[in-house]
Amino acid sequence: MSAYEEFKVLSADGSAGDHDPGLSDEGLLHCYRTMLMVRAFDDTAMKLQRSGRIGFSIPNHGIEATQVGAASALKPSDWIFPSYRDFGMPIYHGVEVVEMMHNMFGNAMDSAKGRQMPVHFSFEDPIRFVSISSPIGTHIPQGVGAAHAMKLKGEDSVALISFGDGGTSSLGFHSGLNFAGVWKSPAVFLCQNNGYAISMPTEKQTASDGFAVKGEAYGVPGVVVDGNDLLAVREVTREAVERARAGEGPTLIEALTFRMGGHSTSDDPTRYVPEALVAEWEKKDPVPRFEAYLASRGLWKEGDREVLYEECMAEVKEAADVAQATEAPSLETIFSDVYEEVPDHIRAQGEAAFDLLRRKGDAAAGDGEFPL
Amino acid sequence: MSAYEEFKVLSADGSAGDHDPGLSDEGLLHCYRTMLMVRAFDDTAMKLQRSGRIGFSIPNHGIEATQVGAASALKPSDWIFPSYRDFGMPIYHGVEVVEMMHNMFGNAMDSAKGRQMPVHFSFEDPIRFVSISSPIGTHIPQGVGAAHAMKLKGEDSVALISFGDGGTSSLGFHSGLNFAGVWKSPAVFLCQNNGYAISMPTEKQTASDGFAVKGEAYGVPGVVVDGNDLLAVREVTREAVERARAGEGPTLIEALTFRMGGHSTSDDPTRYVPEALVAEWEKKDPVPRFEAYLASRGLWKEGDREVLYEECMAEVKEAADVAQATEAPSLETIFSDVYEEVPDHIRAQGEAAFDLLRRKGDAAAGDGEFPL
Amino acid sequence: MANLTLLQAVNDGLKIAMREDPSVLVFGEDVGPKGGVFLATEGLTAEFGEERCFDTPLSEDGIIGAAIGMAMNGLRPVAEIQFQDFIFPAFDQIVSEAAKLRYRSGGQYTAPMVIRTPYGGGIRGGLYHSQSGEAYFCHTPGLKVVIPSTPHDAKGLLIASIQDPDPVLFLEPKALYRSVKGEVPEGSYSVELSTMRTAREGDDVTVFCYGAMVPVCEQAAESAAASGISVEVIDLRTLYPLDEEGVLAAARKTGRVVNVHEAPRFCGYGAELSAIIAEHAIEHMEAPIMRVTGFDTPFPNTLEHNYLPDHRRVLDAIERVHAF
Amino acid sequence: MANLTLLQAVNDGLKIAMREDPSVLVFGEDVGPKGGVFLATEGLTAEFGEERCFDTPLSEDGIIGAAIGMAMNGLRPVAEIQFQDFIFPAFDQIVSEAAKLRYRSGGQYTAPMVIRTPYGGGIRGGLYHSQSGEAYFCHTPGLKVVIPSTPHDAKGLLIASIQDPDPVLFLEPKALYRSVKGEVPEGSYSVELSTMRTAREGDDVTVFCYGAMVPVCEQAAESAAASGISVEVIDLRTLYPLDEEGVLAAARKTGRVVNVHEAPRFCGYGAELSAIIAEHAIEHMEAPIMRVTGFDTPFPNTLEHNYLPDHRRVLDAIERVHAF
Ligand SMILES: Cc1ncc(C[n+]2csc(CCOP(=O)(O)OP(=O)(O)O)c2C)c(N)n1
Ligand SMILES: Cc1ncc(C[n+]2csc(CCOP(=O)(O)OP(=O)(O)O)c2C)c(N)n1
Ligand SMILES: [Mg+2]
Ligand SMILES: [Mg+2]
Repeated sequence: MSAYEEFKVLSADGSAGDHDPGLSDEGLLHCYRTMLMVRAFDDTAMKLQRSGRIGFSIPNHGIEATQVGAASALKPSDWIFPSYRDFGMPIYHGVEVVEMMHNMFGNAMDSAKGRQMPVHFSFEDPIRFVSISSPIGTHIPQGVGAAHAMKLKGEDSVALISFGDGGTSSLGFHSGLNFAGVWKSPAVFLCQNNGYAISMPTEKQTASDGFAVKGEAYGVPGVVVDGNDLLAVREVTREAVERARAGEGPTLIEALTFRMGGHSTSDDPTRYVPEALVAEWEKKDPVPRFEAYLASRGLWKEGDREVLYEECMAEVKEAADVAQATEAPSLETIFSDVYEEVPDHIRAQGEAAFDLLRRKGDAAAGDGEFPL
Repeated sequence: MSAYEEFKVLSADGSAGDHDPGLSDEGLLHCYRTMLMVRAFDDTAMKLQRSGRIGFSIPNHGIEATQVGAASALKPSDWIFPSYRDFGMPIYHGVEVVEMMHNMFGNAMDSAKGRQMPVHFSFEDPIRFVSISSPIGTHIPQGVGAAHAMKLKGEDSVALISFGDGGTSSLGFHSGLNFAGVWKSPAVFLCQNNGYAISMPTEKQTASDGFAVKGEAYGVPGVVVDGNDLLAVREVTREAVERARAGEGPTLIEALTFRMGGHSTSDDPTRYVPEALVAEWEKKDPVPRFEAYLASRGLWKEGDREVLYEECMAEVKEAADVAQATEAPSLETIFSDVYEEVPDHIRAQGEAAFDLLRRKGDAAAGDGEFPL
Repeated sequence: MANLTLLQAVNDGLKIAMREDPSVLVFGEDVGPKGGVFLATEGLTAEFGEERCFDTPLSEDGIIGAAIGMAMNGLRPVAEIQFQDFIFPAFDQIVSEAAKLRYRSGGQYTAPMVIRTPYGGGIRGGLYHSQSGEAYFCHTPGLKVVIPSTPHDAKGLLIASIQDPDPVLFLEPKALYRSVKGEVPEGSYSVELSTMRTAREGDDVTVFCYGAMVPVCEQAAESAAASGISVEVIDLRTLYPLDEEGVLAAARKTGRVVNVHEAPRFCGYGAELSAIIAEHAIEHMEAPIMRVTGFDTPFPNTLEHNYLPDHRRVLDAIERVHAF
Repeated sequence: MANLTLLQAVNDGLKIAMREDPSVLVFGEDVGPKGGVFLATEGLTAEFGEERCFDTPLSEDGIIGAAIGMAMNGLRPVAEIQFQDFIFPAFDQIVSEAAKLRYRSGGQYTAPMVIRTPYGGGIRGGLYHSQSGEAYFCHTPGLKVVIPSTPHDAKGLLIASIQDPDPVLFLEPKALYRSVKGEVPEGSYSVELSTMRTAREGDDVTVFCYGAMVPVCEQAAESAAASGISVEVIDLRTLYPLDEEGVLAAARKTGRVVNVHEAPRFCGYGAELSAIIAEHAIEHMEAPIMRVTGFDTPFPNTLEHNYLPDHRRVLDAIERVHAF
């Protein structure tokens, strides 16, 4: 048994006792709508991939409450150092889904200029959602560095650094938490324990008793929360954010949730996830759980979900159409942004590429299939 | 206060209660002699460096009991993955000091063929003391791999993996302990907390409550021991070794000790170590403490130390003279052992070097001074 | 003989090596029950058990570090890095440790092991699932670097690498995993390391290449032949240690050389080929030694087909050196 | 003007940069109260306080990762890696992150930062305190790689690097730390990146070099002059991005080229110089393009003077290309 008790707010019937979520009705409904939007985005992305319109996506089903609950504890001046599975965070903070779709299609409007794979978002506005990197864990010490800068500059901001259970084995986890502990950085570490790292169940990942305990190795207090309980995640994140803002240092949050789909569109989870486990977690779906709570506050009734989901779907589909209709990035984007100024040798390579294009026509796009 | 109580056997007056060290009188005296030999080797190496006969050494003063106590718990079929400060381990197991001196002089008889800096020993016999590498922590997962191989091959051996307080921040510590935890490897991790990593006191190294607790992040039990108490270190190491041999998995031992000298011959510790701290630890010198115990068993009397130290000194000085008189490695040693067989391009480079030597004479040895 | 994809040939090579030598182990992220993200290790856990083919935690440093320790202690580890782009957390273990262990211990300790990893572009993987890092490793004495381009060589070189007494980085061109098929002998055989293969004979221009660039260069050679230029295509197969005499002989044969790779140009592998030739055969050169490579930028996603050298670009260089 | 060692010039450059810009921070292992193992950061904590010059835990990954985050958030970190040999745990942060952040975020996030680290041989440091890893980083688009060889340039290039909007790896030739002295202007000045310096003019042979090889090549040039060979010595100063036009002009001037560095030859930096010349100026070459480099082995200890290129070896190559 873990020494860390799982923090929960919502009971199965949706009651939250006298818990004050610190959100208006509008705020609660925004959380709800964000979860449905994530689901709509996710469902659409899967279909777009299956039909060959985009190359890749990452399922989000089942983990929406963790993302939205955590994001809801942040101010726009805070920074998010996200994982690739954190669709809900930018949506919560007001990034337009069409911006995200531009990334999924890697088109000329994509903030990453079509350089990254789908789901590798980067946003500056309305919140810093730092450019996602594929290598696992590298963003953890970076988030600590950004947080340390906040402290040195006297900013009232925090860095939320999000990663998976597998991410705790990375080098960045070790150095990031250690530095944050020594520096008492205004950082909040969110470990989304969703049961698997691709095909690896957590017991193959580490022999520790859960992930929150790993904070003790760095003098960083740990807390375990029910990741499918939006209000509980929001609450522990708020407390961690408050501690951070008050100069009391970092916190490691372990959110217990479950990846209901495969690792990605390229993965077949039936090869390694027991059916019974999926069935068990299906019962803990964060959306109906939050609905019960909303209903208990008179904010939700049977049928609302379908209506809202349809609205979200309409928006997402429209965004997908817009993104698909948007042209590909220009050839020039291969050569820019390597440095602030384009050095001579890169300029020469770009010119040679344009020259070849003029003389021999365009290169043929390949149709490589992404396996992961 | 740490949750880990510091394990001790020897009281200040040398009594050990009813503790059974599991060693004959001869065995106890071997431990004692090894500590004095380390001290003689250390003192000699410092003088050799100061007088310019060798380029570099690493002080061992103050930490002898940790090394010897731990080494004494091993069988010759076990493997040691050492740190550069572990002079006592090979000496305990019967490596001749002249072998070690060959390394300090980097001569033709050095097992590393003069390729490594001083104190970077490598021995196969009478115990596997694996070639020391300068990069901190890289040997930790290697030791775990070797231990895993022991398990897979059904060997009754363990790997003792030794590193410093600073070493716990390395990547190898994180991956090594994590793998060992998951694999239940027959590995014993010995963290020699000697107060400093070069100039960095432990509180700048980590905010955790000591180092033993770091094991919890990996499901590896931790234990804290008085590192200046030879019998205590021997006892906890024996227990850890027994657990490992019994298939019960790894242990993390934190030995509390103190580096009485500088980090190396190039370091001036007075820049950063408070005098009072040195004075405090001087009182805990492991040698007189063990002498009091030996005396309580009638194995030691006033004056023995001087006699024995002189014997050791004579042996070490003789070894230094032999090593200094031994020729330098041949030019050929630059080109061999990169691969099992010398590839053509390296052979060609070697031939060109010999050719140049014939035509233009020998290169002039530089006199670079090592700063660290 | 069986007609296999390159991926199947790798899988077959692993199985043969494991059957032949009980000390051969396979491990890495998701290589066990899932069979690896590309399915290169499919069926190994089933046939050899969890003790000989197993998953590891998400730490490349741990994977390679542990492999070194196992190799020191008598096993023959074959470690998988899921994508070559993710090898960098293990860079220290590879460059500082595996490559230098034999040397620094005067031969007392050695690390005979294989690191298998898919590399290169062609699957729309963007910056982090497309890189070609061979030059980093070829600048590291103590390592061997092997890249097959055919199913036959994939199996034979892999078996040779596993039997080799030194650490071998075995880079698998993921673009070719399923796109090439070829005859592969049953059972065990090996292709000697540090030998190159003449993929196509020719007299006018020599093209040096490896991995997924081999079929690209063959296609360019085919087009060149149509306009009367006879191109020799050399598949280097082992990049390090390189058969330098073989390279020089092939360069001298035509006096016109094009070096092709996916990795960025600057300090890329092609530079070494050019330099060897410019040092030892410059007097035989009748044209500039040209390079066709990835651009000196990170690897893009949507426009990867413009980033990767294709037969148009290779052909253009062939025509230039021919016309010089 | 003051007459300073290269080490003092580095120290002075750091102080000037910190005085000029309050967002400049210095950190790394032992750089605080101890002043760094070479004393390059001596006095910084005293003058600027612990907030601006501080020690970090023993993790290069953490040092560089944190530096990237600070740089993203408006600071100008100058991170020290104690020896370049210990940069490899941070290789992933440097190569995958610092180098690619601007590109992958479409310019939204950037990492203007400097990584300072002593490199090269000459202090009897053996395998792990002597390496020259510049080629690894010069093969990494998005990084800049700078190496001074004089006190004047050390300070001016360091200030320019700190002001640069992109990540710069600043490699300090530790063999020259205390062995060279020179006039260094007081106050702030910068030496423009990607410009090279003619260390010695000459007409017969061009030698390209950098770092601690510059005085070695100057000495060889001096000896060559005695036997009537006029040698031009080019100190490249910025290795990446390189002033390729400058290199080509200098190569064409004499038609005889020797490239010198300490790092191993294979896939070393000299290969790129040879390749650039062989691609764009081969018709001007009157001799093989030669390389004088460290051997393709790890770095030994006792025999480091035989491993490192010295004036004898450089002179021998000069004589060979001259006699060709
Ligand atoms: C350094 C590195 N190694 C391997 C991978 C391949 N990989 C991508 S995601 C993943 C699993 C991550 O699991 P977890 O951290 O639990 O996050 P989740 O996918 O469950 O959200 C792996 C191994 C990678 N991206 N980076
Ligand atoms: C990866 C790496 N970074 C930095 C260094 C330089 N260095 C050598 S010893 C040392 C301190 C080690 O401290 P600790 O682990 O406590 O061992 P101790 O010297 O106290 O025995 C450092 C930073 C190194 N050798 N390797
Ligand atoms: Mg997970
Ligand atoms: Mg220490």
